[in-house]
Amino acid sequence: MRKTLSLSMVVLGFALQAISYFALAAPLGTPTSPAYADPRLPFAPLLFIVGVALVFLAAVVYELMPDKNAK
Amino acid sequence: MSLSRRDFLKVSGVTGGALVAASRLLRLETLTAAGAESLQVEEKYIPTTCWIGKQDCGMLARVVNGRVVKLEGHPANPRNNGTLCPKGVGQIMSFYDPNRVKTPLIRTNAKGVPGEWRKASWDEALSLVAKKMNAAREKGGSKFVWQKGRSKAKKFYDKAFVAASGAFKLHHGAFCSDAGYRALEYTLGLHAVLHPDFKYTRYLLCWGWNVTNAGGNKFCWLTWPQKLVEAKERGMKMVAIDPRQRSAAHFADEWVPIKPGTDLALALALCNQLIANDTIDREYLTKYTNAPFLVGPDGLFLRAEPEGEEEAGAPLVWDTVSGAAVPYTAEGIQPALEGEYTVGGQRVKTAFELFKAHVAEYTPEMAAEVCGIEAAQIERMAREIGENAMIGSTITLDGHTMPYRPVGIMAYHMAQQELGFQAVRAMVMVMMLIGSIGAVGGQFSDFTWKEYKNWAKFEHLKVQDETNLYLKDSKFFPINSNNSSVVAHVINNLSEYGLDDEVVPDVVILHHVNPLGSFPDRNENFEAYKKIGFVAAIDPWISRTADYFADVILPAATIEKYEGPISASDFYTDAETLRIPPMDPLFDSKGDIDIYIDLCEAAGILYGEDGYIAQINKQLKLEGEYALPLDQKPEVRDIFDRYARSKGLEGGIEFFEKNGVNIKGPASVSKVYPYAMEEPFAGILPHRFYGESLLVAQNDMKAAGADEIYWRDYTPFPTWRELTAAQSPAEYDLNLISYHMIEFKQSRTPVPLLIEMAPKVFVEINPATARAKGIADGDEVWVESHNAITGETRKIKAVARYREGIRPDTVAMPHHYGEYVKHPWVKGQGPSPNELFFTGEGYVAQTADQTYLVRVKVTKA
Amino acid sequence: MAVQTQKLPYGIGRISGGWLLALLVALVFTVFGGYAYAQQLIYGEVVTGMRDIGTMAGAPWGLYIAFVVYFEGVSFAGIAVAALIRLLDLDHLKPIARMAQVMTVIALILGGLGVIADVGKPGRAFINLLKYARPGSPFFGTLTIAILGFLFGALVYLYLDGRRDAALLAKVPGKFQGFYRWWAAGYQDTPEARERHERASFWLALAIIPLLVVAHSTLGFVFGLQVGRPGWFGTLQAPGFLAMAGVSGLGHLIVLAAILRKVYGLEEQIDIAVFRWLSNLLLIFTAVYVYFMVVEWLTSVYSANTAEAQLLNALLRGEYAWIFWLSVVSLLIPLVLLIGQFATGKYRIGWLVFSGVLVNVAAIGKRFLVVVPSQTHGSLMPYVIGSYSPTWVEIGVVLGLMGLGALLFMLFAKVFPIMEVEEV
Amino acid sequence: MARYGMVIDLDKCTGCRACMVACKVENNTPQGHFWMYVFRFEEGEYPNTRTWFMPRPCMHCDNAPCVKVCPVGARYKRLDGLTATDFDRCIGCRYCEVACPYGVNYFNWKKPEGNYYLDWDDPDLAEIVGDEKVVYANPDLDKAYGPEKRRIAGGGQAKGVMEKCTFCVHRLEKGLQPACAAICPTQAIKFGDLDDPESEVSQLLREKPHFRLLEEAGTSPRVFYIGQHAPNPSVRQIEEITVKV
Repeated sequence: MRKTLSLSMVVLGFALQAISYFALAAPLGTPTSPAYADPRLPFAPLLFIVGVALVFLAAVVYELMPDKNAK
Repeated sequence: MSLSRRDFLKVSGVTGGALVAASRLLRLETLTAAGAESLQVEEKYIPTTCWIGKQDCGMLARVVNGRVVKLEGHPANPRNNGTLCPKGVGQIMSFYDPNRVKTPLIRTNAKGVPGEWRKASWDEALSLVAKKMNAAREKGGSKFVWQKGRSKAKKFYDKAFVAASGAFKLHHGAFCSDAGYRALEYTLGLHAVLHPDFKYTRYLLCWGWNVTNAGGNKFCWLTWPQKLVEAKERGMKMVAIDPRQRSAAHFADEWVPIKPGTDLALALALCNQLIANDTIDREYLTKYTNAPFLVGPDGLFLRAEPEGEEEAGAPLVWDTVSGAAVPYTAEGIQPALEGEYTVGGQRVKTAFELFKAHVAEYTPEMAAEVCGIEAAQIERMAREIGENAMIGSTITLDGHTMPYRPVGIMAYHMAQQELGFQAVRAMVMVMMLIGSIGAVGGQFSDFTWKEYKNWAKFEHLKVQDETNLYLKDSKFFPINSNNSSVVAHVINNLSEYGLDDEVVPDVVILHHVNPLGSFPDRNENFEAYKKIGFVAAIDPWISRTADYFADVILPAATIEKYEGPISASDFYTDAETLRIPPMDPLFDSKGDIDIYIDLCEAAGILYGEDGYIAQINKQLKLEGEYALPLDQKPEVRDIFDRYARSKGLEGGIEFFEKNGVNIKGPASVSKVYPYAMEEPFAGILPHRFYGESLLVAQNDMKAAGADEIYWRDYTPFPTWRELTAAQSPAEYDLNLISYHMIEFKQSRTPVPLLIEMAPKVFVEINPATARAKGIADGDEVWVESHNAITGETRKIKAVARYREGIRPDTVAMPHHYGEYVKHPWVKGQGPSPNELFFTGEGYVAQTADQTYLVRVKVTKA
Repeated sequence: MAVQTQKLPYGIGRISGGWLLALLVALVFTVFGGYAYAQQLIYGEVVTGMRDIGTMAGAPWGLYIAFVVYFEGVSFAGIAVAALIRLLDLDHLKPIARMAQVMTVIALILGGLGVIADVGKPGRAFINLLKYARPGSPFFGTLTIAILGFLFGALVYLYLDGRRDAALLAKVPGKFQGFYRWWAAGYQDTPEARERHERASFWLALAIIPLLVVAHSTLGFVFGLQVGRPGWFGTLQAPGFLAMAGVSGLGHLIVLAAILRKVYGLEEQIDIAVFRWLSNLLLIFTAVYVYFMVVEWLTSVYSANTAEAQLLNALLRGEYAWIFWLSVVSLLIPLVLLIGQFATGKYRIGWLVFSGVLVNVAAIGKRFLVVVPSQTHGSLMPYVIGSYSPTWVEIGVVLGLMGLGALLFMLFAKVFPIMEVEEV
Repeated sequence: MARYGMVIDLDKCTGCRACMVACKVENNTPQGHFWMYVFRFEEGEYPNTRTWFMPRPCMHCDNAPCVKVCPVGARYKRLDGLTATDFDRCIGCRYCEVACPYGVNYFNWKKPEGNYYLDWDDPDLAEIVGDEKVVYANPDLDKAYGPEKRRIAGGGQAKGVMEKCTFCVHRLEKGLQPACAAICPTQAIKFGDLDDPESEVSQLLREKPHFRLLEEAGTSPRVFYIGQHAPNPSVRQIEEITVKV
């Protein structure tokens, strides 16, 4: 459970980073229109940081979460 | 009085097809479908005219909620075609400048030092000026002096004031191009300077004049570059003759970096070559000039026996038909242009024959040596002038078949040099040789061929003992440009000119003029002003002169006033406009005409038959129902309303308030081209190729005991001599010339938007020269000038700037820095070259015109 | 069970005169920086020496950006060393792992604050960056990865690594007991817990290394991707930034370790072997950096591009020459010293500290030279050559940031062990 | 949709700098800011010297380095080809400025209202014009423009933000030419739709040889030059303007 959760946090974190970077933030490429100025979803950059945070927080979860087997 | 831009276009669309082309120039065509969306703010476009430059370009003031927010070019005005120069746009700041003189000021401290002032009411200030003025007027002579700088619009209200007050008037022109004006008045009878017929010219000599960014010559400058660019696209070739590359050099096919002050020698060398190449228009010279006149050994024309009361008979020419000397006015004769003949037992030559002998010594090699250029360059120019002149060709315009000589000269301020009068005469003679005067594509000067009063006067130059402050008709300067620096020089040296304290002015009114700032030499002017009792200045800002010497300053408005009428002609189109106030004057300032009306009222010279109102009627030709009542204080708007109605304009002043410009149509060929006139050259003939009366004047001057320095240049043909400045010791190895930058040219206004672009004075120096003196680009240097006559030296400090486009033996400094001393943007601009120039003998032309050339040495500070 | 009166290790909670004095000095610098920044907030960045490129003949980026880059470089080494210790099982370097982590966190905070000091609209910057930041801009990497992401990672690393110590300290009564208990978050010093932490930190360290490369490369890209600025555009910017980061960070760590060793008398724990390791690491990075520098020079020297030549001239002979040669000398002297120590096998802490200080002088100089001359002397348009010199406000803000860094470090050292605790 | 561009005929430019002043008044730019700048050049040695001039607006590049680096999308490309700056979004990092090889960006180092040439707080003037800080304030500059409705016009909008030439977007939307093009005495500056083959600018580019500045940088400017040549190292600036605020 603990491992699953932290692993899924890592996966989710990276996924969030990838999605927000490539899909939700302002488009990549040579900007030729106003569309390149705005993120497709507002605060997508915040999501990216949340993604980074999730990956690191996975370690916290991994360490801090009580092990069910132990109890 | 005001209208939105769309209304404006609607109204003006009705007024004429000229606007179709004009709106294209302003590029009003719709760029986006969104197009003419309605404007939410209260917005108007009020037509008015520029106030900075000389040609009073048509403007549209964009007024938003009662405030002018931008000045744009008036699309229908032929002078500027919807465009403006940097000064025109930038002067918006003059409306709002809190450093303007806001109320009348009265001096509270001693004169000769920077002023301290107290605010006064208009009543107090005007009655003080009126009291002083009337006291001086009673004494007459030159006790009450009035001087104005560049007059904006028609000078009617100036002239009316001078006439009503009997003021002694000083000019500013002797600092500008008056030597050139005198030369043309003398030679062609026109009050004008040289410009080409741009529409047709194929070869242009841009002679010491910046055709693109300079002022002067009828227009400020916008019109000329527009026409130049059109001509260049047509394929016109242009030569820039100038010690320094100005912006015009960009358009020049060839640069002739002539040594300053040697133009006369170059012109005569061109004459020499034109004669050598036989590219001369004999028909013009024979028919329309005094070149075929027979000249006796005494240098005077042979003349017929006088008939009746006439002082002298008509000059004689050699008639090749009858083989005899006959009056040039005789019918059916064919005068000989060249040759030597025996008349009455003596050998005589035609004036042209004398000229050939005169210019024989001016070989390209000789001129190349004098002018510091290549002989080959002179030969090439002469050949190209001759080829392009297409002598013998004609062109038919509007049914008139006229000579076609598409070569012309543009020259203006270069006339202000020691030999200026004769140099311009020599340049005109180049054009006379090829018959370019008044020919299509050829040499023009004025817009119309109107005889100037000096044409007749110069036939007999007065050389008399009785003279006045500016040495009018004196043995010193028989042809005189009324130089106010010479006046200052005279005030400081009265006895030398046979004058006494009687002539020193008690009261001076300075209107938009700043002798200490804009005239050389500054020292001479400063000393003279110390001797003048009372000075009143009419100016929107505190000028250097006002700061040191004014007792009263009357705040004038800038654009925000009615003024006019103003010609809007571009040489090819006749049009007229007025200055319309786009808003009320800020602060407690007043329009110039209002000030004169109030001043005249205070002085008691407003009403009555000889009063100011009557003079205005006279000057504006307001007669009958249009005349202003002589017993009623006029409104300025009403004056122009009457004027407009007198010109047959429906609605009077409202016509101008709506449309801005009254386009009368294209200038007719028979008005522009003298060959198309009923009487060719409007009867101003024969052109004075040979200056007989100059020789007569020289003889009279000698007889009156004048020194050689005064009479030496009064010669029938222009004659080169070494310049006075060249006699300075060898250590003063550089020629200093001054020039105008577009940012300031005629701006007379401290506009921070312009000062920002050119904040500080500098000295342009050729890098090779500078390196030899150990001066790096941007170094501070001392520039020290030397007066070859008196031995006096003066020096200033400025920053050196490298410039490849200047002769290695010449340095140049721009003018117009630091003139409005009290303005925060003017502080720290540095010195003016006017502090280095000298006036008086050796540094003025034979016409008393100021020279802007002195020898200097430049050393690292 | 621990005795009630037992003191906490490494001077925690004990306020000495020296510490107070040092704190006061740091505080003065910080307050001065705050005052300088207030001036900038009120009057705008006109109080700095920065001006526009072109007709203002200035540099719009100056000391702030140079120090942002420097601080981020310093942060590199901390976490890198910490991660390497874990990954490579460098047990005897463990004593400096904590201080390296703290150094990283603080340097990242200072870097972030440096960016805030630089931007014209600091308040708006927070929101707009989170809301609009464009991945296409190299700044995206700087702000999200290099600063925020990295800071978060470093904090997590520090937190997890400190749990055991916190748990130990929590046993000692005192005013920080609650804090330690919170930090420990139920940590029991059991073999399982240790094992778990070992595993977690291994993966963390593994994750941090590539992040670190990415972060510092993006910082290099901020400059290296700009075609318009001679001296910037180039592939060496990213690896060069990485190498220089290592140099400055390791130098810092050496100095820090030496100071703490002296102050706390940790001659035993931080022995010469630690310094040998640091010395050799620094040698490698310095050598690599010097190599990059020479390659870059040669490229510019051979380039016919006049803008590049003008720039190089300004560096080698012009107005930046003194900074340039100071930096070069500050790199070469340590390089010689480090090689000497490596060759002889004799490591002197004094020389090492000297080298550490010098490489940081070089780092600051080189950062300045990367940022500024390309703006003032690198115009491809015929503008007047520019100039830039920082004003007291910029210097004040930078000194304030340094003061704040020292302040934070000293405060941290008073509430938490600066080295891993053996046993309380 | 129109895609605007500018064609500047250097054979016609007289270097008068009217465009610079017109730009300043139209856009209310503060002291020291020259969105339009006119280089005055000379090249060659005496007497083989040549003098010429080159106006420099923003190039409105199609591949704009400034747009690429803007971290927050304040600098963006409009569909009509303009490179715009949203001063409400700009965070003042000045990255666009260091990225631009043309030196066209101007940062509001000061509070703009204290940076308009004269003491507009003068009590006598204040009585007349109220608390207006730019007394010739252009009312069009505060509006939002384009389908994206962003405030991109005019200068001196706020302390700490970046501004530059907008091609006078507020005038374009009224169907007017940019201020510099409208004022140019010799009509050296032409402006129009480069996508429309019939427009004056397109025709000029077909007829005459032209160049763009720093073509090798790959920025694809929308400003084209006719006549003369691209400035090279032998070109020296004369009468240069260097105003610091």
